[in-house]
Amino acid sequence: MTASAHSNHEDGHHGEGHGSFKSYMIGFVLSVVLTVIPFYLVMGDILGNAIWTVAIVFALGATQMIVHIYYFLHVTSQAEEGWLAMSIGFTVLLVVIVMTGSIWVMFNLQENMMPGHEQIEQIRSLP
Amino acid sequence: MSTESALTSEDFYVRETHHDDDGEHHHETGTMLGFWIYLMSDCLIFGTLFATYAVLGRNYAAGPSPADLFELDLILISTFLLLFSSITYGFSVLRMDMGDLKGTQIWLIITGLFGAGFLYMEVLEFSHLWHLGATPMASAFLSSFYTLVGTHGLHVLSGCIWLIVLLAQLQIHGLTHENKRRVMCLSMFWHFLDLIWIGVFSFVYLAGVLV
Amino acid sequence: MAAADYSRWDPVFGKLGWDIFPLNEPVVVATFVGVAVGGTALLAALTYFRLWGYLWKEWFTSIDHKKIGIMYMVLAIVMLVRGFADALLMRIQQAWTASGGAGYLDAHHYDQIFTAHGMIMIFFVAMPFVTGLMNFVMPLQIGARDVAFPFLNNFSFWLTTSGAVLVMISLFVGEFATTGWLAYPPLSGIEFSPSVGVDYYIWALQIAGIGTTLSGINLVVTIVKVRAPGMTYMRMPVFCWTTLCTNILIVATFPILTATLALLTLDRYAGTHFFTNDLGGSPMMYVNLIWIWGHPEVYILTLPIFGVFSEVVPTFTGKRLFGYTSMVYATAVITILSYIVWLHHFFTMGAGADVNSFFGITTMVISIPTGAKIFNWLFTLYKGRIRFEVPMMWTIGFMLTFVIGGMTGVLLAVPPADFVLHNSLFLVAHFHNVIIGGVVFGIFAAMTYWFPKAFGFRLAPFWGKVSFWCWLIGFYLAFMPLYVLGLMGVTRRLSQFEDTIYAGYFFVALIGALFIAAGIGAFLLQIFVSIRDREALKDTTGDPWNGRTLEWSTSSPPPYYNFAFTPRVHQIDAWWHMKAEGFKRPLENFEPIHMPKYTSTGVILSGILTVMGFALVWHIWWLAAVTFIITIAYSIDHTFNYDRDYYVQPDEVAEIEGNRTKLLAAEGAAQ
Amino acid sequence: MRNLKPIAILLLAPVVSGCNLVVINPSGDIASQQSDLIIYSTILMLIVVLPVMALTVFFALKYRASNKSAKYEPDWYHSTSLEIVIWTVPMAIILCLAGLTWVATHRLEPYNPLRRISSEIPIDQSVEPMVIQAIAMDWKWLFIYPEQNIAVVNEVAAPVNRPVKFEITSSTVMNSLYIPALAGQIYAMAGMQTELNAVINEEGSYNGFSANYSGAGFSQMHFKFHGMSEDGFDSWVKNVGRGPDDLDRKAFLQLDQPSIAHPVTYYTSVEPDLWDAIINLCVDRNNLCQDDMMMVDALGGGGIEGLFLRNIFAGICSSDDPAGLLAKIRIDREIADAKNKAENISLAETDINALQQILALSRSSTAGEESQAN
Repeated sequence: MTASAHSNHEDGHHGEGHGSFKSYMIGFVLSVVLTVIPFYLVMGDILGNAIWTVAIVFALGATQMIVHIYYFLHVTSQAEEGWLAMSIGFTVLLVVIVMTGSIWVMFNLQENMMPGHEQIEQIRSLP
Repeated sequence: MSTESALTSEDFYVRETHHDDDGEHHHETGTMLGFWIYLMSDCLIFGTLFATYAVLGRNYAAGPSPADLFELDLILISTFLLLFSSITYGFSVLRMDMGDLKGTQIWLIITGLFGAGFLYMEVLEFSHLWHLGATPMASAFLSSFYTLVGTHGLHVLSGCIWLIVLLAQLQIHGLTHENKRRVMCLSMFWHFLDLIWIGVFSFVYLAGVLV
Repeated sequence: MAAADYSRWDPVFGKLGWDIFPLNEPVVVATFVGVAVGGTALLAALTYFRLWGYLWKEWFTSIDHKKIGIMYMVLAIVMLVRGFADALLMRIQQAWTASGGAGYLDAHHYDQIFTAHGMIMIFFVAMPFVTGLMNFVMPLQIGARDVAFPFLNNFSFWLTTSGAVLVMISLFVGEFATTGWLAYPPLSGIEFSPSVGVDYYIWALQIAGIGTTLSGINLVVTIVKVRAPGMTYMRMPVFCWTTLCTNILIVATFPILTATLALLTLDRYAGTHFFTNDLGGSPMMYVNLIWIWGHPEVYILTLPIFGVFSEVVPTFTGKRLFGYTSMVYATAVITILSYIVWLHHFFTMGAGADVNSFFGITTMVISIPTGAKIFNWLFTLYKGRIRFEVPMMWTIGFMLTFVIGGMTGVLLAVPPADFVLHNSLFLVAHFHNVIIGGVVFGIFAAMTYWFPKAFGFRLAPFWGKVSFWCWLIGFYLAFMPLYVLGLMGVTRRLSQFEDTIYAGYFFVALIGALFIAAGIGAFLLQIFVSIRDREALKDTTGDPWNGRTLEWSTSSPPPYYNFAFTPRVHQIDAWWHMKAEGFKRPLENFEPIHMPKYTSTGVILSGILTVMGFALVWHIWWLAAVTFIITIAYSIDHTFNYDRDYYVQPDEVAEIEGNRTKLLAAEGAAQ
Repeated sequence: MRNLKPIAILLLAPVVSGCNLVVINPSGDIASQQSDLIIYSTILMLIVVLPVMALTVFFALKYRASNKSAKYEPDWYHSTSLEIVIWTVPMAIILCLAGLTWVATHRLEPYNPLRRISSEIPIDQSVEPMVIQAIAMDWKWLFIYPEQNIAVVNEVAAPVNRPVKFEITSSTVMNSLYIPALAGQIYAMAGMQTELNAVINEEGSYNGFSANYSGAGFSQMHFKFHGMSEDGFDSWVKNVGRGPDDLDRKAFLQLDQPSIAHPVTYYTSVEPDLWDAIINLCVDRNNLCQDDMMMVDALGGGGIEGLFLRNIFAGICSSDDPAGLLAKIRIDREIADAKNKAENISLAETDINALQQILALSRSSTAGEESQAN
């Protein structure tokens, strides 16, 4: 892993680092599909079950993000000695920590302290 | 270790006998990585805004909820505008790799138009909501909604401005080494914004309308 | 204080008016007179000695990482004096009022002082110190000619300075925040803090924070991309490892601070409801977010210092660092773990037992890798040959002091214990124990250690030792009483006391603060004496301490290109290895060196941004808009400048290296 | 546990002779348990810390450069067995401490009812704790005793060995209720209610204050907490009850104005729903109560009209069928809204009275349906 100035001459100069027409089109088509399905599910209220729909929307969203990262941003495990993949992995980890941590902490606080919490919980637990 | 003990002074430094632009070159790969790391830090800004929306996004203050406000068909159009701009940017990069300056510029202009279209849709949505009285000052949900979506919009706006600057630079200097690198940086920025938008439409709009 | 009218607004002057100058605060007026006289004298001297051109050309516009590093250190020292003056004012006030007096500061003034003290010490003392250090040392240690983005480096420095300038302006124009250094809403919201204090706080932090983020990106890329050939990750000096982890932390946490402060800004300026009491806002969310940034920030300050000690200890024991690999892993583990402990800063806010104990336990887990580090230094001492030079004294002082801070830290991580210790002077004593006993001691060790590298002469050891003992004694006198006071149930941020039983402790703490003042004085004197005696203290070898890493292989001070030839590395402690192999400097056949050009863009842009910050603080919208547009236009203009680098010709390199050869020869002859 | 305390105090004695370490030697059982925990954890950590400090000094002296008799091994930099010790010993100690933390945190959770009166006295589970409602204001503390129907500013009392449950909120910024002799602190925040269960075991007068900085009058925001005998407490309550004023909404709003070093003030009686109004930020009747607002939010929000007519949701949280009520309000308003759109009138100008009439109607009809159902 010597980061010498003398390796990787090809990197960033020729086509292979930037994808090809085919790879862009694959990415695009996948994205279109992965965009249309969730909108269709929600706008048409196809499943009739909010929780499942949300789960599917999120799963498809995450898939589409991966499609973008791979086909449009060209992040592979080799690019930039793996630093691109590593940094995006680290960032995702942190975003997950920030989001789930905040949600966990904040809802725990609200549960403990919100006025009228019991009545509201009763309402929420109704079918 | 035994082989290393036979080292001479010559082995402890580098003679850069080969080509001239060597230093410049390695500088450049640094730029792409640096820009990528900047994008990651930007990603955390969005992460914070998403977390804020996740926590405060259901505090309507007895005001409107997403179901009352969002018009998904318009969001679908916005989404497609951004998606098209992503693929057109890709075509521009492909043109650049072929050394076709005109093609690069044309596809960049098309990309910019899609970006502007997206911004127009967003301005339309915001002004519509504002006129209804659903301003960012009305509830924590609206505060976090406007801030999250607005921050993304501001990024697209700066992307568009950058695009204009880049077009000028391409016009003046052509497809030089540095300009190619700039095209690639903006490419990462542009695709990154599309990536964030996936989060926005899934998390804010679609899930918002459902829950 | 006769409250200035902050509800007034004028299209031209915003909230500015004649009543904003705190003329009825004798302390501030006296300070102002002092600063004005001193400042005028300084400016006059600079003009008289015709130093402006030199400063501008050689320093302000410099993109040389070494000069930028030194400028960071100067900024930090200046701000240390300001921040410490605040500390002394507080100690005097508390000793005075605890013994039954009325004190000399009213609540409004006192509240500004502790807010400014905390904020300045963290953002404009500790941060510039560690950033400057990383800037100066790391590229030399990895055998680089400069950082990856030299212009950005200069810009980052000036952005940090810009933030510091805004804070300093707040001393005389208007007022500073009265909210505590993290500005918890709703207290920092517009309803409870309608004055401009919090706005100064926000914009100073935003501008400086962007600088910090940029600098973080820069240094990460530098380590990844610009290492000398053969310098694999596991051959990097530990300081470079801690620099890498620190800057990853910076890049990954400062955006959270930026976003959180932006939300607070929106609450204050636009009337949104993120952190308000009503309409669905949640002040607790601010506390949550700010500590997601805040805890890693603690490690941003301490990790580089751990790196410093990992360099100092091997050098002065004449021994390779014990357990290099576990040191590296410990650093990496701390980096990750620092993200999952933030809630321990607000156990008492009302979270349930599961949440509290989860975060309490993760906090304790961090003490395992930290403990491993301490043990590694300890066993580096073992069977070494320890030279008690000044940096080593700071190190031993650190090891003895820091473990106490670590212990009280773990204590605070036990939620039920935290319930009785939180917000008390015990907590204050704890974090000063860690920051002074860790960061400050480390900075002084580092400054003494690398000073000869930066300037070509050593610091006079006598005054260094005086400074060390003053700091050490001062620290224990100032903060051990605060531990006791915390256990007596005294809370922090008090300017008045109801009874006098605490007087003795506050008095001892005041004596301690005076000792620390003497320590700072001795340090400044040490610099003065060393400059006076620089000929006697001269280091011609470039390697005054018999060092082990690459920075000692070049001259002191290093030429602007650092290394005539890029070094090639074969094992850890590269310079030690080179010396062991009988390395001889190449003396001819120099090659052109590719270097970036100096530029004034960074200074000018930051200057404009300072004006923009000021305009935003005072709601002078037209000025804010104008400066914003200028900033954008100027930045775009900068991107049209393609002429940013040049080649140093071999003749020039040969001349500089030839001079060094002569010096070394003369040195050899003299011995 | 208890017998460790004298030792700890002895150890600290040289430093602290003559002072009262209230945190280490408190008078309430919860605080005692917390202080035991401090001492226990400290001892656990000293197992590592003391040897490290001693070794540092020892190595530093022994291997000083001037001591030529000491061994010098410049190439000794690795020892697997030592590394294992370095990592495992702290790990083992942290493991113990983690266990202690988990148990203690759950045991001393301030929301939970007490498990004992003191180490000697078990608790009688049938006795309900005495409720004291504490409100942090700019810059004073207001304590309401709902059972006794009295209120006090900047003074509070409780009978010895009687479980007390503080319900804590703030009418202003974040504060923290802290009576070191009694129990650890807990934050006071507007629109939120935290709780603290505690008991005082010894008679006496103790310091209490806000521990979280809250602005200009923060230094004077302290009060006395009296631990009293049952008789003493009764007469204290009687004495407070003789105070000149009643605490109603108007008096509260007056009291809510910022004041520094507010004198101790007694209130004869308290308006019944005042506490609810305080935690719900609706003492001023123009504000919609937080619980109503949150109930509407939980039911999906009040629609665009809710932006202008928040107050029509007043009382929805305490109604028996909030969902049904909200649905009625919203349908009625949709009709109104359609009319508005037709007439092109902005909602802000809609006749609030008309809508409130609709609301009153729908409320009475829900009530009617309910009574029929019953």
